[in-house]
Amino acid sequence: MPFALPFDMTSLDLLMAIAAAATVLLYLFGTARLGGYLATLLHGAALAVTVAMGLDLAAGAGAIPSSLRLTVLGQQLAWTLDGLGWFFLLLTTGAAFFSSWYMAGEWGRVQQRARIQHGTLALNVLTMVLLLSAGDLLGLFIGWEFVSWAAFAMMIQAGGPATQAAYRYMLYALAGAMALFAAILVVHGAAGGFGFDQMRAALPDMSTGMLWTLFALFAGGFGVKMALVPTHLWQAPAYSYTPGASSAFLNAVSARMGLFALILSLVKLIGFDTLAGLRIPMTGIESTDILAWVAAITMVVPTYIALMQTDARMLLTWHGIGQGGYMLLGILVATPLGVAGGLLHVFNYATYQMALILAVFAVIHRTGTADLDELGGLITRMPLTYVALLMGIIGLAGLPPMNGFVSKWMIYKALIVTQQPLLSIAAFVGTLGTILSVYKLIHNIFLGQLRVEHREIREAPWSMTLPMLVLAGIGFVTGFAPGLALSIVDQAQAAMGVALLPHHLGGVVLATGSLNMLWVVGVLVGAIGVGALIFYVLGNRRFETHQYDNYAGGHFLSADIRYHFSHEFYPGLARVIGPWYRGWVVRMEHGLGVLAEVSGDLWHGVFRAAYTPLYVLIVAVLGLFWAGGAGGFGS
Amino acid sequence: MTMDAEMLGKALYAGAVCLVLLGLYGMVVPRNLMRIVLGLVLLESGVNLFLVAAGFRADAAAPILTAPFTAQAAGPLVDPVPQALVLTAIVIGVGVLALGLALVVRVKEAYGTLDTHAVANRMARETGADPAVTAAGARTPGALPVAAGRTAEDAP
Amino acid sequence: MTLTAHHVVLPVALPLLVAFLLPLVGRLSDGLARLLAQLTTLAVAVIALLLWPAASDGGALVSAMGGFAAPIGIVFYADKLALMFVVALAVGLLLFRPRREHDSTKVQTLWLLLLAGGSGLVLSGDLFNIFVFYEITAVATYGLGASAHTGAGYGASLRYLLLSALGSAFALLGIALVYAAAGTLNLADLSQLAGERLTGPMGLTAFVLMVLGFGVKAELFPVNTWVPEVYTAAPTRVTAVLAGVVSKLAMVVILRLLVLLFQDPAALGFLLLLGAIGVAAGELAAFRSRDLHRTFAYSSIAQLGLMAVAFSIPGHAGVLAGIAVALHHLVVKPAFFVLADRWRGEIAGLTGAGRTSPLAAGLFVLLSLSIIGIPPLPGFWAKLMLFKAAIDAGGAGNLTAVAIILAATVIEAAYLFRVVGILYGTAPAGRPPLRFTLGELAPGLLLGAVLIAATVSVAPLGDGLTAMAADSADAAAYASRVLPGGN
Amino acid sequence: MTLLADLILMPLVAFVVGLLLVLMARRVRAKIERRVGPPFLQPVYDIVKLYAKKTQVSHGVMHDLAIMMLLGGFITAEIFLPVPGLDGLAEHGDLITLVYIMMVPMLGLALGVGSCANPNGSIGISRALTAMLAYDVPYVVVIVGACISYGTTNLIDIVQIQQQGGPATWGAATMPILAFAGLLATHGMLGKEPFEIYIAPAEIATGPMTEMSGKYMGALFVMQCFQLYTVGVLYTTMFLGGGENWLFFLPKVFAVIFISVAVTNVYGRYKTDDVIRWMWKWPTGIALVGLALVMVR
Repeated sequence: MPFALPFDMTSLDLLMAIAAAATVLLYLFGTARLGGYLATLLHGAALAVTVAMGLDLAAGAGAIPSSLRLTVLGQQLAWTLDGLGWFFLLLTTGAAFFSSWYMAGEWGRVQQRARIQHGTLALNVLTMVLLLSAGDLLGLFIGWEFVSWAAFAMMIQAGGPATQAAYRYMLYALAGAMALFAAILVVHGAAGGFGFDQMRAALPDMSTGMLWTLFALFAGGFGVKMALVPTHLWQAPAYSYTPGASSAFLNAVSARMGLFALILSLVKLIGFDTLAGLRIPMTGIESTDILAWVAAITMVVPTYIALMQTDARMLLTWHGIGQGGYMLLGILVATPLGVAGGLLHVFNYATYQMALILAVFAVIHRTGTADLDELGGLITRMPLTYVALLMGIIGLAGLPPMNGFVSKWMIYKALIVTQQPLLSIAAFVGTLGTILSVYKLIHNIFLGQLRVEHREIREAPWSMTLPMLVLAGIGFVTGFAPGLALSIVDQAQAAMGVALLPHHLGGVVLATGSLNMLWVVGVLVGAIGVGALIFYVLGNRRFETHQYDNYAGGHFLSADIRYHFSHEFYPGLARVIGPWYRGWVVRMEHGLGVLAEVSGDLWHGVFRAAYTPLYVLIVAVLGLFWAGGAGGFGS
Repeated sequence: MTMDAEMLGKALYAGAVCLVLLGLYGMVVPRNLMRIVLGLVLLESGVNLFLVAAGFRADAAAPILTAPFTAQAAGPLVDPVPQALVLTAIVIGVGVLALGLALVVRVKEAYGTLDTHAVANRMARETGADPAVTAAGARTPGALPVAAGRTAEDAP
Repeated sequence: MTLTAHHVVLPVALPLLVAFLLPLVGRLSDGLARLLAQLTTLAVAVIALLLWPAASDGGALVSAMGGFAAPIGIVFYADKLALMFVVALAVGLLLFRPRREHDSTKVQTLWLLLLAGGSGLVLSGDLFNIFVFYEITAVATYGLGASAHTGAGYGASLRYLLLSALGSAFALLGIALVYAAAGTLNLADLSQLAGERLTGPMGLTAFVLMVLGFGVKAELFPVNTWVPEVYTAAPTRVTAVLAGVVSKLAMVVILRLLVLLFQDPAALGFLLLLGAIGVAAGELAAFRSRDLHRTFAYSSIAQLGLMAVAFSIPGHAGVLAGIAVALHHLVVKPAFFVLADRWRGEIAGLTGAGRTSPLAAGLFVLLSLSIIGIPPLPGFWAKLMLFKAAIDAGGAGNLTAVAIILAATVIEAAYLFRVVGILYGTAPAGRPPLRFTLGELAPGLLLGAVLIAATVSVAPLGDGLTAMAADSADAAAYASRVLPGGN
Repeated sequence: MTLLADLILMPLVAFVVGLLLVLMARRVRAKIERRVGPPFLQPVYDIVKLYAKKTQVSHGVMHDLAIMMLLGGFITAEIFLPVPGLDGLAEHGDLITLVYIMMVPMLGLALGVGSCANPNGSIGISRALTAMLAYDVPYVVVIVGACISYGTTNLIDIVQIQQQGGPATWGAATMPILAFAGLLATHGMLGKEPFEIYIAPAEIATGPMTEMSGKYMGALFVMQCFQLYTVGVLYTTMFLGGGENWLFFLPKVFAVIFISVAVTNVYGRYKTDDVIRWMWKWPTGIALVGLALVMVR
């Protein structure tokens, strides 16, 4: 315990108290002048407590219990945080800290309902604390519902199209939650309780069918939150229409709760060994293979949907779905390298995706639009935002020197080492699509012709640019020295019961090809310096010309002509892969909706028909004859 | 004598079942509210008959106790409980019938018809029944976003 | 004042007596009649509460009419379950008491009849008395159903009457079968004979007939077709009481039948089937409803289906779950109808209504979350208990029912939150805003407060209900209390 | 100290060899077109001429930065690409790292061109990235197959494995189908006909180069040298056994590039979508067959 707490509080208690206090205080005072800074302070305190907990855990504390206990209907509920939960908790409080910082200044003043935004953000943090520290399956389910509905509250606040998106999310989330409910009931039926230990003890006695059911229900239930194909349709619109910092928070950690729960249920409780024993008869296909392929499809398909988006928010959120596939795939490799890669990607993704979303919302804040066809040339007006976005897209595309490269490298590597060529090809192909897509993003917003109406745009205020630059900076630092982030990942990996991956500050040493980012980034930066030297020393002095001073085919291009090449940025590609977008998932969803409607209408018909007595007649007559036939009467 | 009694018992049951079936037919098939109410009456009569038959003993005396409780020696009595029940049931039946007829009158006053279909339609119009059923196939798009088809953000 | 077993008859006798006096008093003064009726209702609630300690001491209070002991005499049996529902009925009737309508006295009379019949229904220890009180309840509800004085009201009420009378005839037929088989109608007596006399096809037929009969009021599939129309056409106050309380009373009767008479797997399976179909049918139909009244009516059918599923699970776990679902629905559904009263007409026309009356919309969200079963609200715990009971009981039927209920929950959330989305939408310009007066909203707010209080105190509540359920599910205890000498 | 020598030597060698490769490409083209062809030092002259131009038009910071990223990216790539005698930093970053480092200059170029605000440039980049997606799919299959076959992604180890048993253990011998597919993808990577959609002088005024003049163009020229070198060396390393010394090594590199250059001159230009279709059909299909063989073995 690095610091003493009053009343025998554990640090988890303190964290819960801070989160609960933040929820109430921010809902009350979020709109006040300094409300935003209060939020930053509170979330900063939560982050500090989380870091302190991490030090405890690293010192060998094992798990941090909470003194909160409840006994309801014979069910004991308790909360304990272990390394796995802590890892995700760090992301949560960190993301909340940066989100609230972003909202603290000008953003909060122009938003009409800042207190709702602050309040729901704090509520999300609180519910996530409860989920991440759940001590048994019932607590997990309750936490899961809390998190789902807190996210719903966050999404629906914006109104307009957000309402529909949030509604759709709610249906998906609830369907997932019901699958989860079924899963914990199956466990209860087999183990006689909801405890984690009870479940582990009951596992050896479970039949294969029951294990398959559990696997399917857990994977399906939690997969919805991760937006694994084919349950992915809700995520992009729901996250996109959520305002600013809340959207960044949702993107960075909300879907990751699904990953946490999947790891908890499949890896920590059921275990890789049991899962590997689950095979489809007559084939060698294991249960995890199925999930790995779902993850692979999730990497590829949403990425190429992102490529076709014309809204910057949509583009990023669709990529978020794809990135989730990488994380899951890495973990399913089940080697120390793969698991570390998957978890590291969770961390890395949180940093660059937040930077990206915040940057895009800064652009929206200034220009009022995120339509990629309506922007252009903002690099001269919003250079800092541009830098944040640039570093973000390099991370998202997984190129050196940003941290996204490191985790993706580990995932590719793990797949190749375990001889899974098709999955690794899928991972590579997903990345290729990402590169195309992020270039379109940065090009259409920041490069090319500046629109006349954006000539007087100012850079976003410091309260907004600083958080995203700091996040991008974290992305760079952990790309340069991934060992920093890998030590954090170690906590989670140890709690999962997976062997730790030996690493050093710069990366990992493997017999089959190592990675030392200190060298890679060092040389890259040095080489760019050499490039700068060559550029500036050799040749004549350059002179800068105005953006509008351009010729195309000998014709002068002036500001009043819109010539920014942004609409349908990849026409050739669209022509080839366009026909592949059949929208079969959309049709499936639509079909389910229609099925519900038709059956609903059918029942309406039944209730409206005045002839219910007819059924009663049939039942009664049959019953009477049955009884009569058995000689029950008249004796 | 016993043959006849057994036959009588069977006949009573058969009659009860027939009345019940007739009553059900009367409630289900006709479209006139009056006829339906009369079907109900038939049905109740059938049930009452069944009840009485359940307590019937061919060779028993009426369960009327006069003076000292010695009748038992004279032979078996008919079970009095079903008869008491039937009395109550008849009374209740009459009450319900009266209420039903009163409602029939009110319906006739309100809608000017006793045809069940016509009444149902008028009721539907009055309470704004779900158009989903009345106009089959005319589902309004957008009422349910899940089934509203592809939206711009789903897929390009 | 300490009350003894003899006072058990008061909740039935008192309102019955006053009901017959009321028309006379009404001649003198409508106000006086209303006051008298409400005082009587209050008195019943107080009496039931005063009986409570005595009932919980000895498990139940047994009162034999006219001194004739069971099985010959007519018995009233007041255990905690029965008393709880009497209190709930009285409080519900008070909460939704008729206001100054032009025929106030008549409605008040029916109101008291409903109280008398309903109390009798849960307190009777005798099959035939149950039938009689069921009919009294039914007659009162026919009148109340038509009390809106609209054509639709008359039509709906008539259809309800026809179906209900048909049901009563079936129930009577079932009772006749039971009597033919066992020769007695006393429940305690029957519970001892059930093992040998009421098994097999004959017992099952009797059970089916009685369930179909009492199921009319308990909104069981398939005899619930009256529900949407009556709930739409009747005054909302009546609907709230019918959906909230009266349907539960019929369910309690079915519970008594199950526990005492028919612990037959086939009978339980039959009820499970009806319940599961009811859940699916109710939620799906509600999903396609265009106005709140119908939505809630169908939702009520589904909730009663949930109770049927719960009661079909043998042992006290099922009874506990059923009672929990019933109590939860008893609080939530009337509150829903309070909201529906103001928000009449097509749901699509409610756009933006939540912004003009945020309190009502907040209440709607709270109730929706609870009825869907979102922790930590009571609806979640009720569903959890139901699922636990079903899973622990095992069997394909139970598992299928759980799956159906889980799927239906999604549908339920779909239609409820579609409404939420509409409520918080942007209202088209130029439409007069729909506002609640505080008086209109008060009963709903009160019930919402009860819901929140229950959320906070879910642990002690759970313990109390568990004890009550264990007691109610114990057939042997019932018999030994009514027939102390043994039989 | 060796390291420092590596750091300096490797890019320099790459540049010089790259110049020679460019010269070869131009000479081969001239021969096919029955021209004399440029003199030996022509590539150097070109670069000097471009750097010496008087007007150096810059389109802003990003435009300049792009040139630096371009050069820096390739310099880094050369340092991670082992050649005979010079291992560089290949121990600290493997084949996958190299592949992604090679995308940095590509990204830099794209950003620079984009900031020029010339629609032709943007169209060029759009096409270039599309083409990249086209040829990288088979390329990725080839790389994954080769890595699984060698059991490592360390380039030094890959060379060693092939050196041990002579030509019989070369990648081209152990996995000929993958090697062939790799050759096709490599050709696409060079952006020569029939895949030069992004330069397409007649349609989009040479695409990315449209706003590049003076030393900007010079940097692009240097980039071309590096690109030819990198692609050739990488293919040689992967499939042709690398080389124990430069005498054996360089001919292989030149051969790889020669094949590509020679083929180039007999083709016209594909349409963008045809490039994708072709690349995803033939090289990818062939590479998948090769991969299947690797996995079966």
